[in-house]
This record gives sequence, structure tokens and C-alpha cells, in this order.
Amino acid sequence: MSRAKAKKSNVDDYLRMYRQMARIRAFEDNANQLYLSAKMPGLTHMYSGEEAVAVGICEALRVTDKITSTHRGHGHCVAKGAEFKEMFCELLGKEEGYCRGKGGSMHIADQSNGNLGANAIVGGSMGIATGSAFTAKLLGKDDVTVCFFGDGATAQGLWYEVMNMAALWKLPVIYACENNGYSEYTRTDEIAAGSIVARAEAFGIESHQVDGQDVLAVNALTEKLVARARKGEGPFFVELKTYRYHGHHVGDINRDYYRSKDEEKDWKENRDPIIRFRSWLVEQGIANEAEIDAMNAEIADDAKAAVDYALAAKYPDSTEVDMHVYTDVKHALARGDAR
Amino acid sequence: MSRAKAKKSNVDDYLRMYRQMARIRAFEDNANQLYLSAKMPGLTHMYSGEEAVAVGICEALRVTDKITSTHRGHGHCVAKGAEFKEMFCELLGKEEGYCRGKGGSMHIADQSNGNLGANAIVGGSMGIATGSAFTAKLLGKDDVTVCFFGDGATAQGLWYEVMNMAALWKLPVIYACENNGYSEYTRTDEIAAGSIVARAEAFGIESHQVDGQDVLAVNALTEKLVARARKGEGPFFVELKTYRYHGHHVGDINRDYYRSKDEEKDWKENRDPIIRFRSWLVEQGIANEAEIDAMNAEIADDAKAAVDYALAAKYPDSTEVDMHVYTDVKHALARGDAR
Amino acid sequence: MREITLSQAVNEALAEEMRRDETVFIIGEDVAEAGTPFKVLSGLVEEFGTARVVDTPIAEPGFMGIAVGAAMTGTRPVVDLMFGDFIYLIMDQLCNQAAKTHYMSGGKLSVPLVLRTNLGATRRSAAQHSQSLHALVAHIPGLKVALPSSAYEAKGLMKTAIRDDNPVVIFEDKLMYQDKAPVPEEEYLIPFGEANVLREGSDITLIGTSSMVQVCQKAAEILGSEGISAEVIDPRTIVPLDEETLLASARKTSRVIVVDEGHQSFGVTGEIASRINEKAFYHLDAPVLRMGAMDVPVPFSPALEDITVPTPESVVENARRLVHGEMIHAA
Amino acid sequence: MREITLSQAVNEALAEEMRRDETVFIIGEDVAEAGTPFKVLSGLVEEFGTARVVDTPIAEPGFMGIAVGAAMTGTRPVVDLMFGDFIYLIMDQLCNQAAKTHYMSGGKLSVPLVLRTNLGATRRSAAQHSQSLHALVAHIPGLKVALPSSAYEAKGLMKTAIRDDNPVVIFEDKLMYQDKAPVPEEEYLIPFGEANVLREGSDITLIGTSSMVQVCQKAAEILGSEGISAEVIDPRTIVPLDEETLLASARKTSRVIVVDEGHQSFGVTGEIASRINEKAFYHLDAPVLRMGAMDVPVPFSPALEDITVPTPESVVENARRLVHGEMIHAA
Ligand SMILES: Cc1ncc(C[n+]2csc(CCOP(=O)(O)OP(=O)(O)O)c2C)c(N)n1
Ligand SMILES: Cc1ncc(C[n+]2csc(CCOP(=O)(O)OP(=O)(O)O)c2C)c(N)n1
Ligand SMILES: [Mg+2]
Ligand SMILES: [Mg+2]
Repeated sequence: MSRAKAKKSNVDDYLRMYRQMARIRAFEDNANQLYLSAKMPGLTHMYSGEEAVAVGICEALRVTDKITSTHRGHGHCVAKGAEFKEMFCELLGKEEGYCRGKGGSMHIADQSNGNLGANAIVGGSMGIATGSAFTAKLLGKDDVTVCFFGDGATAQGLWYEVMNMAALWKLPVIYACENNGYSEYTRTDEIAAGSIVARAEAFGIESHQVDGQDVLAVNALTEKLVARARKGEGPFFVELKTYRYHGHHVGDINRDYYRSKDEEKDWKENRDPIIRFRSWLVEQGIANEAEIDAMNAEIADDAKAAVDYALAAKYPDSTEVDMHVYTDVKHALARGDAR
Repeated sequence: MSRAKAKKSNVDDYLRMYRQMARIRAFEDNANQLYLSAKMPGLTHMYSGEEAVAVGICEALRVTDKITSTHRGHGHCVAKGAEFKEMFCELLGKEEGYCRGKGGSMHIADQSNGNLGANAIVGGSMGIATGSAFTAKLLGKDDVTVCFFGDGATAQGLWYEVMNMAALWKLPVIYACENNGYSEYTRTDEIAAGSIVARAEAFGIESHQVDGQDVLAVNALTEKLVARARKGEGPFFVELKTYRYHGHHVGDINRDYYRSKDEEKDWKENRDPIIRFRSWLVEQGIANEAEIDAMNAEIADDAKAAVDYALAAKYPDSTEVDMHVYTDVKHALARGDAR
Repeated sequence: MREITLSQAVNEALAEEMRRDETVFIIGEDVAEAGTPFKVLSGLVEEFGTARVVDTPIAEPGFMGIAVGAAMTGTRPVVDLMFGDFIYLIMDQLCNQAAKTHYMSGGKLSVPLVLRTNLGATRRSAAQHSQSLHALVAHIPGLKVALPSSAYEAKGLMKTAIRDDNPVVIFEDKLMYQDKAPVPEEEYLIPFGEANVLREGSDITLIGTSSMVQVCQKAAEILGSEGISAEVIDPRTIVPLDEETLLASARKTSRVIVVDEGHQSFGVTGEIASRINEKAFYHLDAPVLRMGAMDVPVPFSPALEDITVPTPESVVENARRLVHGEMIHAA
Repeated sequence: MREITLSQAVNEALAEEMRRDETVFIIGEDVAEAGTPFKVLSGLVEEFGTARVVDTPIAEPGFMGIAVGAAMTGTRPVVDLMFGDFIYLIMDQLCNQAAKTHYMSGGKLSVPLVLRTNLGATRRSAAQHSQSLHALVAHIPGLKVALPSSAYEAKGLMKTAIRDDNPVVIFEDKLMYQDKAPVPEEEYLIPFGEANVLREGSDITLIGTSSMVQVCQKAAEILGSEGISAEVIDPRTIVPLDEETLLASARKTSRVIVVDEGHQSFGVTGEIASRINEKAFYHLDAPVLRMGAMDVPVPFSPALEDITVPTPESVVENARRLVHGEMIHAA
């Protein structure tokens, strides 16, 4: 772990960061298992390996601060405070899910914790995040919004449009690029000319790069930027170098043609954010191995209980199908129609 | 004029550059007059003041090289080799227009000279220009494409998307930003954060700035870049500082609220590209005042003749209305329909 | 009653709602000092300041996205899209994001925004500045679509739109901005989904939207002078659509023409005609006739442009044929 | 005859055309080594190289624009848009540029490109990966729209599309990629604008597009077993639309159901129904019935998603009611 030294006063924070990272990993392991055992409808994208990014950032946020998330969104959702039960229910299309099963993995949102939602359009939330920051400014609130997106999303023109406006209007938004080296089956250097950081800087946006596997480094940087954004010194850009352990989605199993097993092994064994942070916690005397094992076991139990609950939970009633199309119309469709 | 010294061998080039700039000015003066006398349908955007940009660039191109143009496109059209007659016919919606009257000012195209067309969508031709360069590369031709657009268009995300691909694929395209200080009724610094040049550079694209009122400087730079682009050293970006004398469009008469008369006067009197180049021609002994006056008179006559011709020319027959919707269907609509 | 232009009516609606609710703001290109190229918003920035009348760079997808996010978090943006033709640029933010957020979140998030834009040809603005693209938006569940046909309608529908908690798209007819109509001084709203019967008649129903309401009105006058009694109906909103009123009229007159300025094929006329055919079939003496804009890009040349859209004369001609039983096609 | 999957059929069509014409190239995300997420293009980059099977960054408007410019200057791009839902992102390049260039230039420029994308729900992909948006494109003059309903159709229509000098949008049904059908080894093309009568019948006409052709076929089988003789027609292309074949069938059977997987309102079913109502009105015993996807964003939950699209059962039920004269609504 980084050269950071633990501060006594922060012990709870450290443990919560560890817990949140471990919870994300546990969530993803279960989600993957649900897919592999054909219990989950559709596909989903695993966040495993990138936990320090979501946790390092979200731990620097208040509940009233907002985030926008991506197709690879479980990590952001957990990190911003969501519960396993409602999340697994959502992934399984159940009524008790965060979105009553209507959104699923790619649209999971948790507005109670300020998560404005995952998005299945790459880059699709860049405007939303910027607009959320616009609201804060217009209404005189000091909320900050973090916009998560991948390296691949930097190719979308929308980003440049909203960066321009965010910079012109000094909006309290932080663009957080999770550079995991790939977009789908393509390496970042094949799809990104020049420098991603320079692109943000060209709009006059202060930009940073940080090791996305080092939760303390991510958190420390974010704390600073969030504080400054609250004072109107935003926007900011942060590029976080990270890695996804799984394929692009759970079904992307044979991936030798675009990246080597050695590369995956190296990241997993030598740069895992959870292993690194665990060692640091022990080293600094914040927790011992047994305490951490106990925490992990508790998390595993929680996850399993939530999965079991979700598997048994009920689907939304078929009458829900035309509810929530409009806010003010209970059922959008006339019943007598011919389908 | 710049410190440039005339080269003997280039006399014809110099005179042609002058002529082309004067032709653009004459075209625009007549177009404006047609509008003011209510003889032209719709509105149009005057290029007056920016002549050195189009001419300096297009004089560095071959007829097989391509350009894409903008809503302010008459200058590019003339500079790339178009004739007054077909242009005025187009502006008046006549059958003999470059587009049979179907396109009008905002869509004037002249594929015989490699002008792929004006565009009424700001930034709308950035992809087209890049695609034209893609064709050259794919088919192994050494054609270069120049993409003209305004400072305002740099806010469109499309530009960043195509710059990324042009850079990755080393396409022979030159992005030429005509920075006339305004987009519609708004000053550039109010809508462009950071630096426009840095934005292109961030994609690894070699970028230049040049005085857009100095036709020799524009031409010299373009000659170099075109030669390099032909050899596969592209893409390039050029920002040309220039000014539009008229309002945003011919109907934008009272514009004190966004820019001062003094500012306009300063540009017209002290930085006019035609006046400057004329002085230089005389100074260098390439032409005397009388010769230049004669050239101007000839151009004025040409323009007047073309206007008269166009005014008298016939409109397309009403049966043309559903022609050219598809290449392979003479009339797109069944005749018997109910309109 | 005083008469004001459609432009003033929209301006008043915005001013009133911005006074009433400080979360309402306007965002778009040249909306502030310039008051838009159509000058519809003149004076608003002076009253509400640049924080609430927000000039943007030329970045339609960007400011539309910003509006979606702003709407999701507690404000009510009114997005100004200078020409309806630019809607193509913002379709993703409008249709994938704004339209679906409430549904995808199971009702937890909502997007109370208004997209103000326009439609209408015959302004000699050529193919990329003359389209009437409301059908595209009407096809997407989650969006409401209003088509004001006069200054009165424009004001009432705009105020309703701003108070609606859903994304609403309003298409103003850009040729009507300077047209005056009586508009009360007192506040009023026009509910969505309630068609307006502008003229009662018994021989034929003319359903017109937006710019085509006036065309139908003029046609009805001419027809009246010929002894044909035409009912004229303006649906006002096509989503939601007031089927009841349209069906009642169809059942009464048994002949219907639907007139709309969007391209005819795969557009608004097909939907309205189909619903009437489906639900009033046995009352109809003739098929519902559709008159949309020609299925061609809008040509620049005045000689061509004018023939691409329905006119009072062409509506009259078709109405005559319908009433006189001449519409039995090759059928 | 050998049977191959729809995916292989598309692959073959592309390979054959790329061999025949070296100006044909493919452009899109992960089209090369990955062969797209649906693996439809596997093997093409190996044969044609990365110059002609071009992987792009995630920049749909950008590569669509590049394709338009490439097409205007002498090549024939086949644009790969991974999901039909992303069409919103490229609407400007497709509808303002590609569709209008030939017309706006008075016939001087042309844009011979193919946009390959897909449609179809029930894949548990939720609201932004499940839409069937072909109606939007069909509304825009200048574009042709093909909807293959089997491997055979997919190959023949793709080859025709590539040779067409106009912009053509092909929507493949993503649920059908692994479905096999007989496809001849010999070269063939399927002309645009010629509907395919898959099954002759006398009691009712079922017009189905894309994914709904199979649904109609299954429905016809069930109906046949009940003594109802259903004709099944696949228009193949909705622009151009083979009105003649549809009308002839409607006149023969006098009852019609149009089944399409796009949202029902303001979509494809309204257009087809209207044309039949207009031109075969006096031959119809009942109104043309429309069955589109529900006017709701596509829900993720399997419990909800499956009920949003027409099924053989729901088609059968409606057909029965039509044939037995039970469709006289409240009318
Ligand atoms: C607009 C759009 N284009 C393409 C896709 C398909 N797609 C889904 S995820 C993805 C790759 C995204 O890469 P990146 O942004 O780096 O995020 P990562 O998956 O690496 O977390 C692509 C191309 C999409 N969902 N949306
Ligand atoms: C997509 C789009 N948005 C807005 C407009 C309206 N519009 C036409 S020209 C223009 C300003 C363009 O400014 P700039 O690119 O600097 O070109 P200039 O007019 O200065 O030559 C605007 C906003 C448009 N035509 N297209
Ligand atoms: Mg990535
Ligand atoms: Mg400008």
C-alpha cells in the first residue's frame, strides 16, 4: 500500500472502506454465480478489481452528493450506500428491487443515496451528472456530483460538450474516468489518440491521475477535490488506472484473443485493491487477520442471505407493466387494447 | 501585409488569389442586395471579411481534393472553383443551380470541384470530411480533404469523435476552424472554455494558428500541411483568426447588443484581407492600381450578369419535387396520392 | 380580449411560470441577450438573470443531457432547441434517458422537463431547417407531445407543460410566431389530452395539428360556403391523444381527414387514422383520409417547397371528393 | 438445401460483396478481432484485413458521419451499430445528412451506405438495449428500410442493400442470430419492395415484419388447425413498401392484422393499416387490427418483458375475434 500512514481518528473510516470494498467483491461473486447457474436474466458486467475506485471516491461523498454510474455499476451502487437485498432483487427482476425489477443491472439506481443510476448507453450519464451539478449551483446547494465512466466512454462527443459547459459555468462536478485498459474487447490505446488527461485540461479543467488500486490515494485526492468543488472551484477530472478481473460481461469467458491470462494474473495477484488494503490495515495495527476474516465472513453471509431472499422474492405483478411510464397516469395503456 | 516577398514565378497565383477574394466579396455583395431587395428566398450568411481563409486554403488544393463547407459557405464554394451563374441560380431556387434549386444557400455543393457541400447543421460536416479522407486512404488516393467550420462548431461533440479517429488512423484531413469571434450573437470566449488549439493537440494532432486575414500566410501554411497530409502525415488542425463583416445572417442588422460598430470598423478598415493584399500586390509591383481596378470591374460585371441571368432563369418544374429522393426511383411518390 | 402574438404568448407563459416557481430555468443557444433568433424570449434574461436564462455553446446533446440531470435533481428546465430539425442530435438524451428514467427506476426518479422546439416548412429554409418531426417523439413512450395551434394554445399548453412532472416536447409552428390571437390577461392552463373542437359540423371531420389547424379552419370556411358542413378538431396534444373526442366526431360525420405537417408515411396521420378506423370503423362511410407533408426532404426552391405541404385548397378538394363519394380508390 | 444461421448468412453476404467490390468496407465497434458481441462478423477481418474491417472507438455519431463522407466519395460502407437502441445517437448523421444529401444536391451526390443494426426484445436487456426503432427511420424520406425475417432473407436483403446506391438501414432481429434456415449456396439477391407471401390463405391476412413473421407463421398454423385459413405476408422492406401485394391480400381475405415489434403508437402498424384502410376500405369486413409492442419502455423483469410483445397466442386470439366478427368495438 501507499506510503500513507494511518491516522488514529480515521480507524472507523478505514474499516468502512475495507468493508465496502469487500462487499462489492462479494456482491459481484454472487452475481457472477447467479449468471453461471442460469438464475439471473440477461447479462451483467462485473466490477471486481475496481473496488478501490468506487469506494475511495464515494467515501469522500455525503449522502446528498450525487453520482452517476455506468453499465458496470454495482460497485458504485454499493459504495454509495445501497443494500444487498434490494440490489439482488433488482438483478433478478423482482418487485422489491430498487427499480421494482424494471431497470435491472444496467439501470440500477438508488436515489435515496444519491445514485442517479447506472446507464446502458456508454457516456449516457455525462450530461446527467453535469446537470445534477447544475442543479446544485442554481439552487445554491453545496452538493457535489461525481460522474463515473470508463476509458472507452472518453470517445463519446458528449463528454467534450459537457466539459465545456461545466468549465464555463464552474459546476461542482468531478469526472472520474475508470481506466481499466479496455473497452469491451479492445485495448484503450487502440481507441484513444493523444492523452485523455490533456483532453480535459484543454477545457481548462484541473486534472489528476491516481492509482485506482490504492483506496487511500483515491480517497485522499477525492476528499480534496470534493471540498474544493463545494466551494465552487470545480469542475475536476480524475483518471483512475484500474483493471477489471472478469470479461467485459459475465458471458465473456474466452478472452485470450484480446488479453493474456498473465496480465490478468499479474493484476489480481500483485495489485488487488482489497489484498493491498488488508495488508495495510494489519500492518498499521488497525485490524488483525482474524477480525478481517470475521468481517469477510459476515459479508459473505449477508450476501448469501440477500441472494436467497431475492431468489424467493416475487416478480412484479403483470399489471405493473404499464405503470411508471408517466408520473401522473397510473396505467399508461387503455386496458382494452389488442395485444 | 506580412513580411512575405513576392516570388516572380508565382505572379499568376497571386493574381488568382486576389481575383478569387474579390469574386467572393462581389458575390456576397450581390447576394446581400438580393436579400435586401426581397428577391432572394429565405436568409443567407455572408462570408465577407473572411475571404483570405477560403482562398488561402483552397488555392493550396487540387480539384480532386475535397472540402466540406458550412452555413456560411459561399466563400468556400467560389474558392474551390464554382461559377457565379450556377451559384446565384441555386440561391434563387432555380433549376440551373448547382443543386437544381433544391439545396439553396445552406446546401450548395459543387461536386465537380470537390466541394461536398455546405451544411445547415453546425458541425454537421465534420464526419463527412473525415470520411472523405477515409476514402482517400482506403482507395490509396492522395487526395486531401479540408473541413471548414466555425469557432462555434468546436462545441459540438462530433468534432472530438472524428478527431480521435482521424488521429488514430492518420487520415489526410485538415480541420480548419474559421474563428471569427462569434457564433451567432455570442462571443467565442463565452462559449469556449480553455483553448481550442489545445483541444486538437490533446488528440495528438499537430495544430497551428494563423492570421486569417493574411492570404499569403494562410496559403503558405496550407501548402505545407497539404503536402504532408498527402504523404500520410495528417491529420492537422488550423485555427484561423478572422472576422465576419455582416451580421450572423443577412437579416441580423441591429447587432449593437453583441458587438460594437467600432470593432466592426476596425476590422474593415485595418485588417481587410482584400485591401491588404491589394496594397501588397502594388507594393511588390505585381499589378498596378489600374489593373486591379479593371479586374474588379470585370468581376462586378460578371456578378451582375450572373444575377440577372439567375433572376430570369426558370424554377424547377413542379414534377421535380419527388425526384432525387432516391437514386434509382425517378419519382418517389405514387402520383395518385392525396395532397 | 387583447390580442398578442404566439411569440409573446410563449414569453408570457415562461415569465409567469418562472415567477411562480424558482426552479424553472431556460437553457439553450442564444436564449439570453439575443432572446433566440426568433426573439421569442426577449426580456426574460433581464428579469430572471443569466443564472436562469442560460446561454449555451452549440452543443445540443450536451445541454439536453444537462437538462435531464437537472430535472432529475429538483429543477424544471425548459430546453430551447432552436430548430426542430436538431432533435435528431438529442434523441439519445431525450428518448433513451429522459423518456425512460421514470420507468426504469420503477417510479423513483422523474424528469420534469420541457423541450421547446418548432416545426413547419415554407420558410425557404431548406431540408435541415424545415422539418416537422413530432412523429418521432410521439413514438417513444414516456414523452408527452404538445402541438399548439395559436397564441392562446401556446400559452396554455406551455404552462401545463412546465408543471407536468414528465418530459414534454412542445413543437411551435415557426411560421406562426408573429400571428396574433386573443389571449386573456388572467392565468389559464390547457389540460393535456383534451382535444379542442374549433368548429362543429356534420358532414366531415377535419382533424388538424399545429400549423394545419388554420389550414383546416380555412378549408372548413370554404367548404361551408359550398354547403359542406365540416367539423374542425385540434387534438392539442398527440400524446396523450384524446381519442374520445376524435371518435365521437368520426361517428357523427362518418368522414374524416387527418392533416398534419410531418411527413405522411410512418407519421402522425397514420396513427390517428388507424385509431379512428379501428374504433369507429362501422360508422365510416369512407376510409379516413390522410394528408401529411410529402415524403420528400423539404426542397429549398419556393416553386417546390409550397407543394410539399397540405393547403386549404388541397384539403377542400379532398373533402369534396370524400363527401361526394369519390374516394373509392382502385379498391 | 444446407441450413445456416442468420448470423452466418449475414457474414456470407458481407464476405461475398466485399470480394466482389473492393470499395465495400465495414466500420463499427469491435467488428474486427471480436467480430461483434454477437460474433456475426467472425472471420471477416482475417480475410479482408483491418483496413476494410475497421474497429472504431465508442463514437457512434463520429463513425456514422465518417461513413456518410466515405460513401459520398466513392466507397460503400457497411456501418455496424451494435444495438438498434443506439440509433438515437446517429440520427443527425443518418437523417439530416445521409438521407437528404442526394436530394439536397439535386441528384449530384449520393450516399451508398448500409447501416446494419438490430431490433427485438425479450433478451432481458432492459429499456436501452431492446428497442425496435425501425419506424423512426422509415419516417424519413431518402432512407430505405429492410427487415429480414430469416437467414435466407438476411443474406439476400443484405446483398441488395450493399449494391443499392441509397442509404439503407437493415434491422436484424437479435434473437434470431442463431436461428437456422435453408440458404442456397448459389448467389442470390432479394429485390427491395417485393413482399413475400409465406403462406396463402383466404380468411385473414397476417402481415408480420422481422421477428413477427415467425410469430405470424406460428399463429397461422394454430389457426389452420382450427379451420381458419390465414395468409402470411412479410413485406421484407417497409421502405419501399409493396402495397400491391398487401392490398391484393386484404381484398381477398377482407380481414387483416398487422404485427410489428416496434411500439404500436405512431409506428409501423399505423402506416400499413392506414394504407390498407385507405385503398381496400370497401373490401374490408372489419377494421385492420394493429399489434405492436406495448407503448412502454421495455422492462427488464422477465415477468413484465414477455407481455410487451405480440406472441403467436395473442395473434391467434385477435384473429379469432376478427374472423368471428367480434371486433366491433364500442363503435
Ligand atoms: C453508446 C453505446 N455504444 C456501445 C455500447 C456497447 N458497450 C457497452 S460497454 C462498452 C465498453 C465500455 O468501455 P468503458 O467505457 O471503458 O467501460 P468498461 O466496460 O471498461 O468499464 C461498449 C462498447 C453501449 N452500451 N453504448
Ligand atoms: C446543430 C446546430 N445548432 C445550431 C444551429 C444554429 N446556428 C446556425 S449558425 C450558428 C453559429 C455558428 O457559429 P460558428 O460555428 O462560429 O460559425 P459562424 O457563423 O461564425 O461562421 C448557429 C448556432 C445550427 N444551424 N445547427
Ligand atoms: Mg474500460
Ligand atoms: Mg464563428
